Amino acid sequence: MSITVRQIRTGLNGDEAVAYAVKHANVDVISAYPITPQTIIVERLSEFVYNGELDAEFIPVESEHSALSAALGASLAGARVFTATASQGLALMYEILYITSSLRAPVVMALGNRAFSAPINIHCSHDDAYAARDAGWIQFFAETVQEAYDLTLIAYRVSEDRDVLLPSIINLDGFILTHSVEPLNIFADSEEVSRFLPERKPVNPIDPDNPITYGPLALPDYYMEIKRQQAEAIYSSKPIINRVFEEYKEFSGRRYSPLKTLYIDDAETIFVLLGSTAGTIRHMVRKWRRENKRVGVVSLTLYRPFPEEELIEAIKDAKNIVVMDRSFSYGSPGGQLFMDVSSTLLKYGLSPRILNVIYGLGGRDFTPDLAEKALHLVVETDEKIVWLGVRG
Amino acid sequence: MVKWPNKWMELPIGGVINVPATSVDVKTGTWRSHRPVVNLDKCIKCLMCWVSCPDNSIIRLDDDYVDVDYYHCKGCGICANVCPTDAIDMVEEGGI
Amino acid sequence: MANFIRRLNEIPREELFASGHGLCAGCGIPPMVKIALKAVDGPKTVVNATGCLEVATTLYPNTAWRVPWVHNAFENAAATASGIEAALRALKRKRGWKDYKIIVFGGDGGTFDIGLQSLSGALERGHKFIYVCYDNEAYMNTGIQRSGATPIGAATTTSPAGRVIPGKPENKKNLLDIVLAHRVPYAATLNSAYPIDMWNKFAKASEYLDKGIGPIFFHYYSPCPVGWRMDSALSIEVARLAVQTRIWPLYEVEEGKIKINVMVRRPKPIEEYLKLQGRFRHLLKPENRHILEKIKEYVELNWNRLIRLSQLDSIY
Amino acid sequence: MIEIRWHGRGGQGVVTSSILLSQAAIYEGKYAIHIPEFGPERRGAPVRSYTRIDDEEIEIRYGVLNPDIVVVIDPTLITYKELILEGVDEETRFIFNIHDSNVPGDYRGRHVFMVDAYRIALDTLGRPIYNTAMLGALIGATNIVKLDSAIEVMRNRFSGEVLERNIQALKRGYSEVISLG
Repeated sequence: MSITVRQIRTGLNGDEAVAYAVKHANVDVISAYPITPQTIIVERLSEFVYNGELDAEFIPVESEHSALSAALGASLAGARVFTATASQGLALMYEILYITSSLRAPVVMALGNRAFSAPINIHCSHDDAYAARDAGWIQFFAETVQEAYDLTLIAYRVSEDRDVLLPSIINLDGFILTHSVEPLNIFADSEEVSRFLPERKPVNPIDPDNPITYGPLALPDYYMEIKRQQAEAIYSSKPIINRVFEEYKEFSGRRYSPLKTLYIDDAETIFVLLGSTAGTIRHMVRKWRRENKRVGVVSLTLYRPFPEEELIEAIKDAKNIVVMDRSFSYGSPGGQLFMDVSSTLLKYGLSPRILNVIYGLGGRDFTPDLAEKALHLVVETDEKIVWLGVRG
Repeated sequence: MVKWPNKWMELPIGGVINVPATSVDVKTGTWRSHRPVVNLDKCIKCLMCWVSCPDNSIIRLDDDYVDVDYYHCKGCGICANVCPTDAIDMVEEGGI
Repeated sequence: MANFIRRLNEIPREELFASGHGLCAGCGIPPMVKIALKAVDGPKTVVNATGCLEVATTLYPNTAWRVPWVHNAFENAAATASGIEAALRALKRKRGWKDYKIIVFGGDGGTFDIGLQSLSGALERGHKFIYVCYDNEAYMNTGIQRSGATPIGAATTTSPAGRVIPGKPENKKNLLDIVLAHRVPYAATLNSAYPIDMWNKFAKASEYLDKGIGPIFFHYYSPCPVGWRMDSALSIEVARLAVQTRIWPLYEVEEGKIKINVMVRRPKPIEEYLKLQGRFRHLLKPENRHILEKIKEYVELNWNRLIRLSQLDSIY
Repeated sequence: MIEIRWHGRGGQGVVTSSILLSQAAIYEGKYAIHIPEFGPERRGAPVRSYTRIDDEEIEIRYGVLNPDIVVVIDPTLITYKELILEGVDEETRFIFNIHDSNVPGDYRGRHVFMVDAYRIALDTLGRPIYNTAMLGALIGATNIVKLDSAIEVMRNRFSGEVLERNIQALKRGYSEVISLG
């Protein structure tokens, strides 16, 4: 295999990396409203458009609700579309999240993960990503700035595939990735990227010569069939996502898969988590291995559709599972990823000891001593849910 | 008459209706309790009934006289009301 | 070229809005929609806010539309149209796609109230589309609840003609004033009893869009026999009375210049308009005389203001 | 891995210094990460920023807890010793911006470097913005990256006269930093 695409090694923050990916995707329409910590994305994209470096329409809407509404309209019209938001902005879009996936519009959105109010907080939680988990969007989680860049390009290929036609979210941890500068490779120009991501070929775009009614009223006699079809669509996207990961590896040299694992083969205890904290856990796992502790880690790059077969394959032999949630589902049996993992285990007839760790809400730093504490708790207590590092 | 698929996997994706004007098959004429009857002797071809009908149920003939599409006419009576020459009568359904 | 008309027989026969839809008998919306789709020439796409027109014309798998039609949600028709218009601009430029015009239909709830923010944003950004608010003066689709467009004194299910409060206490919001604050190039009121005036306004709007100028805003008086509690045959008659009593002045505003299209020199008594509609009937009782007087004052105030403004070269 | 903690006040370019340093290291083919510590910071409030530099890929993403180097961009912050000395050990090096005063006794016996970035900033930029002078001082004191690498990445951030003046400040910081032992 030889990689022929020209790449540049540079240092960017996560927001800038996403902006470059969107530029390299040669999008047609950007519709967004500023919100911390996503703002740098749309600032950079505005610069690209205003300086003539990207031939796109930038719609500076008056709210996130309109940001996604306009993105949906533009996507139905046949354009390659981008939007970005965070936290409260995602909450304001909520109604349109479901409409976008139901209308099978391949909108791509970057989500700078941030806590929901109140109290108002601009830092990282996965509240917003989880809030969108039932909305029928494909969701990717980036662990690094490089992944934020790559997954944005991958998301376009997946979303616009005529056998998928679903919107995608690329999650990147607020501040921890959005504002941190890291080294990454970006492609030298959009022209070359078009070999991986050609111009969008929309299926059934708005066309007066072929008048289609988009978004009609469907009552009990048809609603359920339409929803059944949508459920199938997101499950069926998984093989296509895997194929696109493979093609991206051929194109860029960088390998992606629905989940990343380290030291799982003989692990007694496996950590399962999403987002940028995976690197810290991996670092700790290496340390624990040096101490002869049989610990492994699984981090999910693909969150929706939930990669259940891959997850089960990875964790089926572990005695203890630590599921880390950077959010909480109030009044539920536990955090959101905990519920995903627990129900998957049950579905496959497995019942290991499972501990739900709630960590890092509102940007609280996840440090090595907290990781040590989680490892201690899973083997030495029978607690089910712990809020790690909370006073009191 | 459009034959619409019945199975979930066969429906057009995204819940769209990909055939225009499928509603013309719907017989809204059953809504009617009174029917408009046109007396062409009085019609002056002003077309106020035609332009005002919410259901396109006034048929504009080649010579601009009008007829009624009873398959769709809901019997609202606007046509009779707007007619400047009282050329349209609303007649109770049932007897005919 | 704009296709202005002087007689109704100049309107082409072919309908782009089909029969078989589920709007109520005597609904005031279709006469406007039919004209809009024909008078705006060339290829076109409709964006529709949630509301009567939307639900009643697209009961799956039946659609009344012969043009592309997009429904997103209730409050975002203007934003959705913004996206389509921006996409079309990009696709024309980058990929040589064919042009089409965009017409947005939203009810008074979707325009005056919940959709006002998205409308304002779109008007401020100057998207090239025609937005028509079909105003039946309440939330008819959900069962006749009061909206910001409901006139003072009108009884709705959330502003009933009660013993203490007889109908809606507040005046109707002046939507066109809000729209004009955005300095739109062309805006007008429409009325189904004046189809030639309505046609020519849509034709003019179409001409603006041909020149790449927008947005255009129309405020359409849309009688609702069910919500107004009146005989379905009276839709057009009551619309005409609204103009002839000066309750619904027909005017247009081009680049800030107001032109009154139907000069009502000797207005008919407002009681003639009110008595046809169940929603106003309580106002004719002696104990509610004070509200009737308020309505009269308000109508006169608005009319006189309009006359004064129409004497200016431009209100902008 | 080398871990650096920057202290300053909002508006002084604490974040910019850390970004420039990480980008200079990346430019040299090293791995580096800049981590901002953000609040709804307003001009004047004490702020921190972190840089990590290594020859291998950096996976950890928490803030720097035990800095190898502490850079204090704002001269008045030196007296807040509980802030400056948090998590340090006897090996930690300190780069202070000192003007018209002495290094407080609390730092006796530590590896302290100082530079009059206030003077440099006024001379070169005409305004008390210390970040590039302090970046120069850090490089002068530690050779953590090459001076040329810093100049190279500054070219992507500044242009014209602003660039030239910042390069001047950087170079003066580099050459004027002195070790106090």
